[in-house]
Amino acid sequence: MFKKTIIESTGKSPWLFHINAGSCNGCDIEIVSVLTPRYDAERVGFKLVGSPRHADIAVVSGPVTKQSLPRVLRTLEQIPEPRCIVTCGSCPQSGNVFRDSYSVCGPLSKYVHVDVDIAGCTPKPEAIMDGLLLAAQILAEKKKTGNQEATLPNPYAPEKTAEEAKPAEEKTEEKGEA
Amino acid sequence: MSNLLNYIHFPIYSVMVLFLGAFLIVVLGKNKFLRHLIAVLAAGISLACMIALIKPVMLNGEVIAYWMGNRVPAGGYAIGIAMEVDALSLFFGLLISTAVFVSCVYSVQYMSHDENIPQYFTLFLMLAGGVMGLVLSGDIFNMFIMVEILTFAAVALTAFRNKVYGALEAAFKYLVVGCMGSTCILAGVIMLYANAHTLNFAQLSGIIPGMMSNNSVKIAFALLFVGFSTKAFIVPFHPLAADAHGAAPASISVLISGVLTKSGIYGIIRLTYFLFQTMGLGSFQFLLVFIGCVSMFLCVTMALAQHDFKRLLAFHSISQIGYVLTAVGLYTAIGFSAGIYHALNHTLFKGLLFLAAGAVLHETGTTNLDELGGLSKKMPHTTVLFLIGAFSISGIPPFNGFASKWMIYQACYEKAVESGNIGYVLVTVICLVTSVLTLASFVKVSQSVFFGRLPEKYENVKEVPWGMRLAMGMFAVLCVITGLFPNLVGKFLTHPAATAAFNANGYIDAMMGEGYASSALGPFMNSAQNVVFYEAGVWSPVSWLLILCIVLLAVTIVAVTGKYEKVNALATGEPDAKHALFFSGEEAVYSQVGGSDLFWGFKHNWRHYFSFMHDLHSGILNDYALWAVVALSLAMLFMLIVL
Amino acid sequence: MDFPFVKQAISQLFSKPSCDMYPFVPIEAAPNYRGRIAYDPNKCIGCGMCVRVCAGKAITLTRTPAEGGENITLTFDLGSCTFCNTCADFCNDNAITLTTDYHMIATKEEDLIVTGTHFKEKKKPAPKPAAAKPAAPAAAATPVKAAASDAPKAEAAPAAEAAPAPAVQPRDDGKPVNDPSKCIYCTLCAKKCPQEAITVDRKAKTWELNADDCVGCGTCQTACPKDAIIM
Amino acid sequence: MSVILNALVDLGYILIFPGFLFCFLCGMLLCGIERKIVARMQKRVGPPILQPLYDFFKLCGKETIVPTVANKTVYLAAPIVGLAALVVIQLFIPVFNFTAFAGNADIIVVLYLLLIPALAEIFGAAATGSPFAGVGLSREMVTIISCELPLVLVFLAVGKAVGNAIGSGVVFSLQTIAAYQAENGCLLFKASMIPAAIAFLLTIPGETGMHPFDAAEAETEICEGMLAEYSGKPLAVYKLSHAVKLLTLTSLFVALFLGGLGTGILLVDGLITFFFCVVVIICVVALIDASTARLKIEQLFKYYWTVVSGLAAISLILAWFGL
Repeated sequence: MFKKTIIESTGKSPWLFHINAGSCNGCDIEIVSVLTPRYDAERVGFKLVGSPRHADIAVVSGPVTKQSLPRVLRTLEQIPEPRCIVTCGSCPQSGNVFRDSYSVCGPLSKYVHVDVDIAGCTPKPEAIMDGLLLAAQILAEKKKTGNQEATLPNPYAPEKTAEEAKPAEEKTEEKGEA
Repeated sequence: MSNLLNYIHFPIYSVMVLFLGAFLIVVLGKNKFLRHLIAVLAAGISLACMIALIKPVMLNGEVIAYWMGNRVPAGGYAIGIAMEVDALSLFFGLLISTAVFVSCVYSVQYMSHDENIPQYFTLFLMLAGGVMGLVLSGDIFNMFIMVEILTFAAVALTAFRNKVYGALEAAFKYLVVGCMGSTCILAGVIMLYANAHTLNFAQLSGIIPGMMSNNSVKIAFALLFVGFSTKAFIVPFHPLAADAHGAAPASISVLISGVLTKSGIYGIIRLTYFLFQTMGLGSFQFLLVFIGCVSMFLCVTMALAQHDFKRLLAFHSISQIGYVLTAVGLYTAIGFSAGIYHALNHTLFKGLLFLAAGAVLHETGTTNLDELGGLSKKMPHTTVLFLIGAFSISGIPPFNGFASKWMIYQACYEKAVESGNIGYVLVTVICLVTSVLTLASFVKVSQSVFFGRLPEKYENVKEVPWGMRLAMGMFAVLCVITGLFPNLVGKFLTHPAATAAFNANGYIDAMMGEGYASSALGPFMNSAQNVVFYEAGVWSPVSWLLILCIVLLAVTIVAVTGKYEKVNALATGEPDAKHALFFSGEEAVYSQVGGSDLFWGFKHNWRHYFSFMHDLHSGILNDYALWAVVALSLAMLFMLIVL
Repeated sequence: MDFPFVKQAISQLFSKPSCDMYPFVPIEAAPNYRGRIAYDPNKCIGCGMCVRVCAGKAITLTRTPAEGGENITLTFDLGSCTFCNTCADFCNDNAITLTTDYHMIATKEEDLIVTGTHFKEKKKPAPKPAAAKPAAPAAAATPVKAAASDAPKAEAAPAAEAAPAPAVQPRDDGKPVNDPSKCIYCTLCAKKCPQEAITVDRKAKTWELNADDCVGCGTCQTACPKDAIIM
Repeated sequence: MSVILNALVDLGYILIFPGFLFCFLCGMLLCGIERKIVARMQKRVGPPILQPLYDFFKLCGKETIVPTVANKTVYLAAPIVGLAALVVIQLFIPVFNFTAFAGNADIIVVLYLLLIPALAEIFGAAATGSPFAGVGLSREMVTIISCELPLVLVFLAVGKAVGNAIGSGVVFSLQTIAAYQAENGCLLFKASMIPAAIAFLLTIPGETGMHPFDAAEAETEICEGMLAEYSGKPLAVYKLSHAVKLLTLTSLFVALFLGGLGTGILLVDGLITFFFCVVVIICVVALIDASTARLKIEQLFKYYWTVVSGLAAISLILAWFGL
């Protein structure tokens, strides 16, 4: 009976759960700095929680190492629907400088559908804030449509000026719509 | 035939039926069905007689004086052996026969694992008969004999499972200190007889108060007082109870903690309120309240440090006896009725808890808190019944523990205001803090036995047989009823008993004929207080429960209808990562937080106290015997100085 | 029992919160903040220096032959870039600059790819290509980031020191291969291998490799006295 | 006819004014204000006031995962029983000598009723079987023990102070206390009552598990402690009962110490009580929350049984000698 309020408030109170998949702690301190007075993520409802059961958004940092892979996947599995997975920093997206090491199991997107990637080798707290806000909107979108793979157009996607970027643009456009 | 069924004979029926049952079981005990039938029948008849007596004795206030062999007192001297049932002894009789009946029903199926069961039931009925005899008898020597019977029956039953580790040793300890207590009572009875040349309780209560200045009477009082406190396991004698309960079968622990301790308390009440009538002295009230508070606080902290389920329950029963003693020691009308109301509640919820412990022992074979866990999934009924007992003992509002504990606080605080001495406020505070510590220890038990993780070796544990659950159900139903209707319990049981307690003259006249008490006791009329009872404070549990149910309904409706999406992810049974416990990423292995790793904060702050207590309770018989002797000498010293 | 920060707490209660309301008040990064890469294909001469110095192997260079020359496309994968600005320093034609745009959020792969192509025509076809066209020195390992570009297979070992055509071709997944002509089957490599992936039988003179155990760490290559192992 | 009427009125009390709806909204508002004030004290902007409502509805929309090893019935029933008991306590607390259910309230009863929500949480945690929850419930029980002593002393002191004034020895019933305050002003201004008021204020964060005393739900050390395995609707109900408990305790403080003559109109009285609650929250609970770090469980126990109980004992002794 509160369907509309539930959808609205899903977007307004996203709780974060931070998973360190072997990170160099650069991104970890950036994530926590988002909650400090200067950037204060709490004013839009973000809160760092201690257990995946309470979490909505899982923030993964670090190149998913062989040791941490099963643990990360199990923790992500334990987060109740609707959930978003955000990778912070470029390590989880590609393994960055650790890419070809024998103990890194490659990007997180190989195992799990990643909703938002925040690039940057320690992305700026504002960038993390953008990513999390986008993730919060995606969360609300998932709650509304009920499908866990829902996604939103990315407001920060680079506008391609060169002409060969144009086809890429259309291609991404309609793929987004599909 | 008609006068055989007249209620005047019921007291002797209820005692003799039990002894007759014991004898019959020895004769026909081999046949399983017959044995169980006789045992349950005997306990049932004795309970029925007690219930039948409620109307005449409780409501009409009549005191039954029953002379054996119809030898009525001649020339002012009571020769024959008498049975006297006034409201107070009927109250304790009722309490005891309910516990005996329920425990008998429970032990029919509980003892199925053991062998030589006929001996068990004979001893069981002997113990029951002994306690009923003690409570209903009007002759002090007869009380001593009954004390002897119940002590030996209890010792034999403690050692019944002699293969259990520590059973023989516990029984031996109980035997030694128990016999010290009995000999003290015997010595006291002999000194009384020497002074008053009579054994009849009523006549003694007429004569003795007049001779209080005589030293031998003071010594007799000290001896009797210490004798009965050994039976009630009060502070210096409490380690016996812990060992005895630890080893005895659960149905016997119900009797020991529910019934034997109450007989000790009954003895002390009879001594102080009737025989020596010393309750009027402020210092004597202070003695009882002091002993009550010490045993209350000491035993609850000891209970918190226990590793074994039944030892923990044993320490709790002594701490609850401390409550009863404190309330009785206040010597106010509401105090006394609160005290015996708590005694009734204690028998009910302690019986329930011991039966639950027995059920756990029956199924898993151990009561060690560190090894058990998660039994609620396998034994749901026992868990619910245990929770009712746990909530009652820790005084959670709708249950009976709360009603009586709350009356005790009222009584303590009013006594403090009326007597103007701030010590009683401290007593109220100790009572409240002990109640929270009781709650803490039962949270510890429920987490380490019923909730938490189920160890592998108890995978195939299943529910206890129906007979045991029926017995536990009886206690649980009684717990809830006495909790919800304190005013009914007050009207029928506790207030008549309290009026009887304060009316020593009525007791004496009933036995020795009209006017005897006023003539003998003339100068020493202790102020039979105008026993006024007011509903202590503003609280009606039934209306509270009604409101709670309405709000519960409202909350569940909100919780259920807001079903925006189906709760699709309820555990479907097969363990997958999503429904496994969160181990910060690791595989969810078995790890139970229970037993002694709880309440670190509290234990750390009290570590010096706990280490001192640990050394004090050494478990060596010589120490306990030494404590008994020291207690006796202190009691004598106190009586000589104070009285 | 002192409450250390009570004074600050009370005074801060009445002062303005020191919080720059980010999403509603846009904030510029510091002047020379190393943010998103901007690539100007026209300035690029396709030398491939940036590919070689990139720590995160974020840059891939592909040459697609087109009539009269070839199209050289460089793709920068921001998802694998450490923003260390080394590529911009080494690019002597300043084709790569790191802008101060820090909004690098992506919901799809393409959002983090910066790419650019330029056409480079060739005067005349070189005479018989004795040596392979000095293409950009092959990156040490083929880039895992396949993306659109199909990086050419790593060039064969430079012709200089390969006297006879090497009988044994190195495997493509960088795992060791044994050259039977040189191998004396001293089993040193088998002993040194951390994963015990190599089994050597001295009598039967056989050398096999268990591919999935091997992690390609190269210890066997360094241990081999006769350099019989090629990675 | 009148039976149905006052049954309806009673139902109204239960569900609307001091009952469920009032608790729900005011509890959430109070919690929101508290979080905002704490943020402002740390120079942060802080969440919107309605943030707890957003949290509640979001959690309602989430999926509920019941662990396989958990005991399902207790797992689902515990939060509901806790919340129901809390709302019932709120019914007994007088709002300027108006009480929804007159013949039912007594300080010692309220003291024991406050145990039920805490027990609901403990047995909820025990039912999940998770080791984090086990450590959490052991700490919660120690917190309850440590908060019990000061509360007892405060209630006895108040009972004695009012008893002296009325001359009837001791008074435990909340109605008489409210009536006494209606005639001769708040209890706070009596000399003996000031240490008791301070002690009660220091116990409120402990009893509700607010920041410095939240060893039981330490999200960093033991992953949300008792609520480690809760998600979705049961978790929403637990968060709601935390907020309502904050409201209950502050309104109990207002009823005991800031009584006085109400305006008689139900709604205005309610608003005034709520305003007093907010003031109490701001100047004490939020201040302690913002300026201190989390105490270890044994420090918490030692703090409550020495400092706070000492204060309460002083006031009891003062009240005893008739100040």
